[in-house]
Amino acid sequence: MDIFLAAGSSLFLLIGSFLCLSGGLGLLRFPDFYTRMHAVGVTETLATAMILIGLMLQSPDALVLLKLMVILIMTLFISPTASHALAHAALQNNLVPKLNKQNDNEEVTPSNP
Amino acid sequence: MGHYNYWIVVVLMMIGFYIVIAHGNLIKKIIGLGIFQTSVFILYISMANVEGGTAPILAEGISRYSNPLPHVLILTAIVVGIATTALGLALAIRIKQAYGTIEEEEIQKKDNLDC
Amino acid sequence: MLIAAILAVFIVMVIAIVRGFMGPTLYDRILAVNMFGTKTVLLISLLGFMMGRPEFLDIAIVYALINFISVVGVLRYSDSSVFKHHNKQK
Amino acid sequence: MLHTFTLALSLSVFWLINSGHNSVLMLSLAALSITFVLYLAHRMDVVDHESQPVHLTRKLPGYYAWLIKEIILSNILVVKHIWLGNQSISPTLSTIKASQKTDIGKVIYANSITMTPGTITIKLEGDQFLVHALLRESIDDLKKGEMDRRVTQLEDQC
Amino acid sequence: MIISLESMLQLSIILPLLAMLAIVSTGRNPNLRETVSISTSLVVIYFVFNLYLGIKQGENIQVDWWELLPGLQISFNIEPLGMIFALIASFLWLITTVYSIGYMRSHKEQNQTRFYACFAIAIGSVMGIAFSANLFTLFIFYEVLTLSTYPLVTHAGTEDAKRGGRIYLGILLGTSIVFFLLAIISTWFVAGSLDFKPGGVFDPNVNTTVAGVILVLFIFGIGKAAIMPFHRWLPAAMVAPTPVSALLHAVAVVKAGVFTVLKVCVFIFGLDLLAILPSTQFLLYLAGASVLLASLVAMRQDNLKARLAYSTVSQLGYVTIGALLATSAGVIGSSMHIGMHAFGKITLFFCAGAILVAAHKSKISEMQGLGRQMPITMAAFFLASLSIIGVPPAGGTWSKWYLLMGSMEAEQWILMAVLMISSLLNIAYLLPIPFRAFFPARGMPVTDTGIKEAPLPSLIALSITAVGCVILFVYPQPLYELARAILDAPGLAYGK
Amino acid sequence: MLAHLPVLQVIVPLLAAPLCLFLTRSRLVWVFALAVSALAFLISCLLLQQVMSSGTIIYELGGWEAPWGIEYRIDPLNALLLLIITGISTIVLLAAHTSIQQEIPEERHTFFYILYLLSLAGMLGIVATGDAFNVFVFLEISSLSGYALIALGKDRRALWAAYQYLIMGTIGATFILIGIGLMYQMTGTLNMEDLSKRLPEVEHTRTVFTAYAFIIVGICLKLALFPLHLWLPNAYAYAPSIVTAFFAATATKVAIYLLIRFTFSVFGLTFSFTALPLQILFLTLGLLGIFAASTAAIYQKNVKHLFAYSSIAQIGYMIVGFSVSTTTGLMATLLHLFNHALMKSALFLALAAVVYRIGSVQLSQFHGLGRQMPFTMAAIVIGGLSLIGVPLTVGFVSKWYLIMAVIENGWWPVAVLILLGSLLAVVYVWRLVEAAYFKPPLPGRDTIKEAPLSLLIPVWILVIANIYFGIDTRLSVQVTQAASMSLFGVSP
Ligand code: NA
Ligand code: NA
Repeated sequence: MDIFLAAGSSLFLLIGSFLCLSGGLGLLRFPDFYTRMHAVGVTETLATAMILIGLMLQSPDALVLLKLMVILIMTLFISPTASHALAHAALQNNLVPKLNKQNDNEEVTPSNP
Repeated sequence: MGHYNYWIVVVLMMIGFYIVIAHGNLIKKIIGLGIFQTSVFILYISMANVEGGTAPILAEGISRYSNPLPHVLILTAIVVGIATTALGLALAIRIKQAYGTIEEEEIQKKDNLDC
Repeated sequence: MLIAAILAVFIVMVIAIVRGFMGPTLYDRILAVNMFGTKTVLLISLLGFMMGRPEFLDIAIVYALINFISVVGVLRYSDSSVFKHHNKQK
Repeated sequence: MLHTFTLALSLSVFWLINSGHNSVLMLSLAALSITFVLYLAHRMDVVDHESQPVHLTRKLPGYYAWLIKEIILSNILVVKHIWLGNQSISPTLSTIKASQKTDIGKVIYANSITMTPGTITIKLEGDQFLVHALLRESIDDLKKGEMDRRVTQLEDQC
Repeated sequence: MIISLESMLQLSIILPLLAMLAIVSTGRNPNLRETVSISTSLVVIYFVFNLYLGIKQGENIQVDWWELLPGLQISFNIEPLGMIFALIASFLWLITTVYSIGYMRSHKEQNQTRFYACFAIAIGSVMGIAFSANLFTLFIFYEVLTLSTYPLVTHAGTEDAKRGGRIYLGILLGTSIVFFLLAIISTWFVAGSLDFKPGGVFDPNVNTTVAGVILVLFIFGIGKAAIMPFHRWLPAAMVAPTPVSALLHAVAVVKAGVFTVLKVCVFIFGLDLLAILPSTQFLLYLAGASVLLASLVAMRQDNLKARLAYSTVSQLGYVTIGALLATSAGVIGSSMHIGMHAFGKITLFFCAGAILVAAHKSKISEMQGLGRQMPITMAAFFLASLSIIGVPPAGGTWSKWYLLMGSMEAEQWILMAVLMISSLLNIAYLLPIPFRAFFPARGMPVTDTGIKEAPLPSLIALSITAVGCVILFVYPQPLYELARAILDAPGLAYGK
Repeated sequence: MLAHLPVLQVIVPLLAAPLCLFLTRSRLVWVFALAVSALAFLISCLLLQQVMSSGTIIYELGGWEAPWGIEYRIDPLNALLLLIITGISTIVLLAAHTSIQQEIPEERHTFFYILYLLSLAGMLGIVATGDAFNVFVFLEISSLSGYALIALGKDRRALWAAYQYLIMGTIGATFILIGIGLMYQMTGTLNMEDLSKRLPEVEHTRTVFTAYAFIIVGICLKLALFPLHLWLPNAYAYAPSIVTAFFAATATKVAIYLLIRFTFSVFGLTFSFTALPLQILFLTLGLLGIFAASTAAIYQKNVKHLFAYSSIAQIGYMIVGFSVSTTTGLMATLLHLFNHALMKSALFLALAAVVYRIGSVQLSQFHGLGRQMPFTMAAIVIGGLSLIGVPLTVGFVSKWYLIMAVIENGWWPVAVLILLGSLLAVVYVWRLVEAAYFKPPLPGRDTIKEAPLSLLIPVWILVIANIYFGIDTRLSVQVTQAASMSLFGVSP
């Protein structure tokens, strides 16, 4: 049983690490603020979840498990709030997103507050 | 490199101090102040380290801990630091409302006009 | 595998700092700083497990809470013109 | 009263998880602090169905399961495009109509959009959501309205 | 009602201060206000006279109020020198009050209540100075005197008056805080006591350099003695109304200055120590220079009050010289000169005021021929001038004689010459005024301008002081006896 | 109960502060705060009496023995400071209700009293505690509430002044924190008594020297020692008048206390004065402070500014006394600390009365006030005379001892300089007197009346204290002498 837990934990941690690094890459290479937010979203949802689940599989007792779950839930609750507010503030202050040129004509352009 | 912790402390302290002195923006000054304070927290915490000791949280099977007292002290100091930052930011906002700016030079200019 | 995860999180944190320096807008910096904070929570948790001190999770929770409060704190004023000023400077 | 109870319960659980102690002194301190928080919450007038959406409890797990699936899929999609590079993405800004009636329903919908990587709700005005997406297809998916329907269904339960 | 001498001593200080309150509260009714002034001064004279009789009978009158710091007491004691000062001051306060009533009313001055109130405080502090048993007590009253006379100097309220007031206050407070206080603290530090003691408080083997420096600090610090170069306040204070000038130049302020110098020389240093201090000689020459220079400056003044002011600077130099000579004749001469000069100079100022009130003239060049219209005033002026110069039949003769004796005794030939030359200069700047008044230069049109003598109270006042000058010549005995008793143990052995 | 006085001294105002929240009406809060402050004053009186009769009081917080627990330690120096702080606080509070009605909006009154009590508790804590880290905590409690109090000022410049003070104050406090940390590192203790025993063993190390330097610089910032005084004038000038009166009399005094405590008790006299060239440094800075600040005071147009600069100058006097480092010198410093608290609280409280009536403290607005507000202006004049050091006021007593101390050391030129400094005080005080008494009232000012009794009574209590303690010096001299001697380890 232990060996399965350890293997599962490693797998989750590995996936989490990969997602995390991917998000980091996106943060570096995406063209503007709004697109970078999506990359960060990766690191804050699935990547975090994978790493924390990996740890949960290693947890020595129930309390630790519960704590890890608390952290996970908190992260999942906080990050969309933060992302939304940040994006809102950015748009509010006239930070114009770089949009796909093909779609420009048919899409809504942000109205100034 | 034997005392690398001190070097970190000193560098952070200098950075913080420099920001406080050199920047005219009130928010940046507060950030500088935060860095300055944090450097001292690091000083205390690194000083509490005991060779081979782990974090001073009581647990079974562990006999060697870092000195807990500085940690406790710094917890207090952090609270104080947060209170300072909060008050500083609140003041900055009130200043912004009253002066219309948070740049030191402009505030001083407006004060001189008042006189 | 723990070490690999720690490394990955650490690298992402470095990337966050890089993005924080590069900007170019204020929002990029806030985004980077915020991400740095959430990754710190992960890092603390991972380090706790690596050092055999799952008690560190308490710290991680506190850190997550502080993160949340600071985000709310910053956003509380995100509408105020404090930010506008910076935007213009860019 | 129900809301007070659920709040007390969740606070107690949170306290127990964090503390791990169960001596009489500690527990009475816990009771004291929870009572104090409840008092404050009442004073601030935040104990209501908005902060404690207990009425959604029955249907919520099913929705969460679906949402987790969506999150996993969208994560994979975004990661794929991160590695494919900037040529592969098509950032889009678009307005989406929400069919929820209550505030809490709209918030759940907006947050669900934001939680799935690749899309972010930027602004809520009435039933119009301004959404930024990494890919054009994500917007199209949203416009198909499956998520909207599920959230509205959630809302209908009460 | 029997009042003990101790109580009289305290009352003579406290009464004027209480009178100040009464004056302020009766300010609305000028007649009542001035009745308060005059009756208080009468009571004070009564007390002082009784005290005089007391010490004549050999009573030792000592009052201790309280100890401010360990060894630093506020206490009072009467010895002959203080008695001289108290007698002169209390008597001349009465006269000046009478004179002021005539002067102030006919001039329709503003703020008369403030004037009389400050006047009362000034006299109270003069009494305090006269009866101080130690330097500390004296210093307190010295400062009170400065502060209470400031509103008098700036009485007119004009910019000129304020400028004069600033110089007055600046120099007096400045010298007293920087030098006088330092000298007092140094004395306390070196000698361990501030009490006025016959023979001085310093150890006979004290380091003469240190004691010499302290003496210099004292002489510079007692700005009210107006030794050059700290004399500027006196001419600056000329802007004050004439009764104030009388008070400043004859009664209260300058006399408090030279009195303090004498007290310090005799009772802090002691004549024996004083004679061997290296700085005494330097200070003597400084005082001599002050005497001569001030006389020379006085000659060039056309404004009568300015001329009198510089004359005062010069005469104060005489007193200082007498004290520094460190001989018994010098001390006798200088303490008598306090009284003689007081009577002479107050008369001269009263005359100047009378001329200003009656003839609206302040320039000497305009006073030719005035003797016809104001014969009493000009006669008084003449008598007082004689007293200042030091020739019979005026009291100044005696004091100047003893001063000359003192300088001879000390073999200070140069100073002796200075004193004599200065007396000649006195003649040159004082006598021509009454002379030209009665015998105007040829070519001066003598027209009847309708000028009459000054109001009666003023006229009475100046006549009394002028007669006083003569009486002091004829009957100097009481003053002389007091002066002689100074060098004996104070309060004791007097009259034996 | 009596045995718990040391801790009650701090706890009472500290706990009372949040209780203010439950009192709804401004007047009620005021009465409560006043009662608390008066109780604190009573406690400090009892403590002083206890210390003077039976020596140092040691109180172990929660029964934990030092150096493990926190120890409260009251010796004559502490008792004197506690007495000054609580006494001034009480009298100033007496006037608070009337004064803040004009200067602070009604809805912030409760807030004001909470901050006031917190600040009071902080200062009392700094003085009462025997634990170095506790000093830092209480320092921050009093400072933080202080910044907020200053920011309550009417003028928008109050905000800017509070901000600047916050920056400087925090840097100072952090410096102190660094010093305390380094001391702890070298000795493993935070108890000041313990520190003083263990520091000599390691006093040759660079770390101890660094600790000392940080602490001194930190304290000097809080102290507003020239040239680190830049935060003070505006903070004093734009704070609500009551706050100025309270702080001018107490805040810098507490910093002086810390300076004395750390140099004399913790580090020890020999180390302190050899590690840094403290004597020449403080003598120079003290004298420079006296002259620079007094000269600046002469040119001020705002009377609060004027007295603020005068405060910086007076700090110079205290520092000169400190630099003499003899029992007399220290006694002079302590005496001046006591006396200056009386002077400045009287002066600033009188200014509060002026603000109450004419809403301004510009010198040009003082014309003719001597007639219109005779009792207020008389109070200012007497306070000014005390500042100059005229005999029969407290100012004379401290200057006397200061000059004695300087002369004892043979520093004659310094004595002359100190006296010359007093002359500058004459000039700035006299500018005020001239304006109030020798200038005609401004047009349209005929209706100005004397300040209400609720302001005049506290002002005159302080003025009479200025005279009373200038005449009856037994209390102040005895206590400061005992304090100074115990600091030098001389038995009285
Ligand atoms: Na999304
Ligand atoms: Na998202």
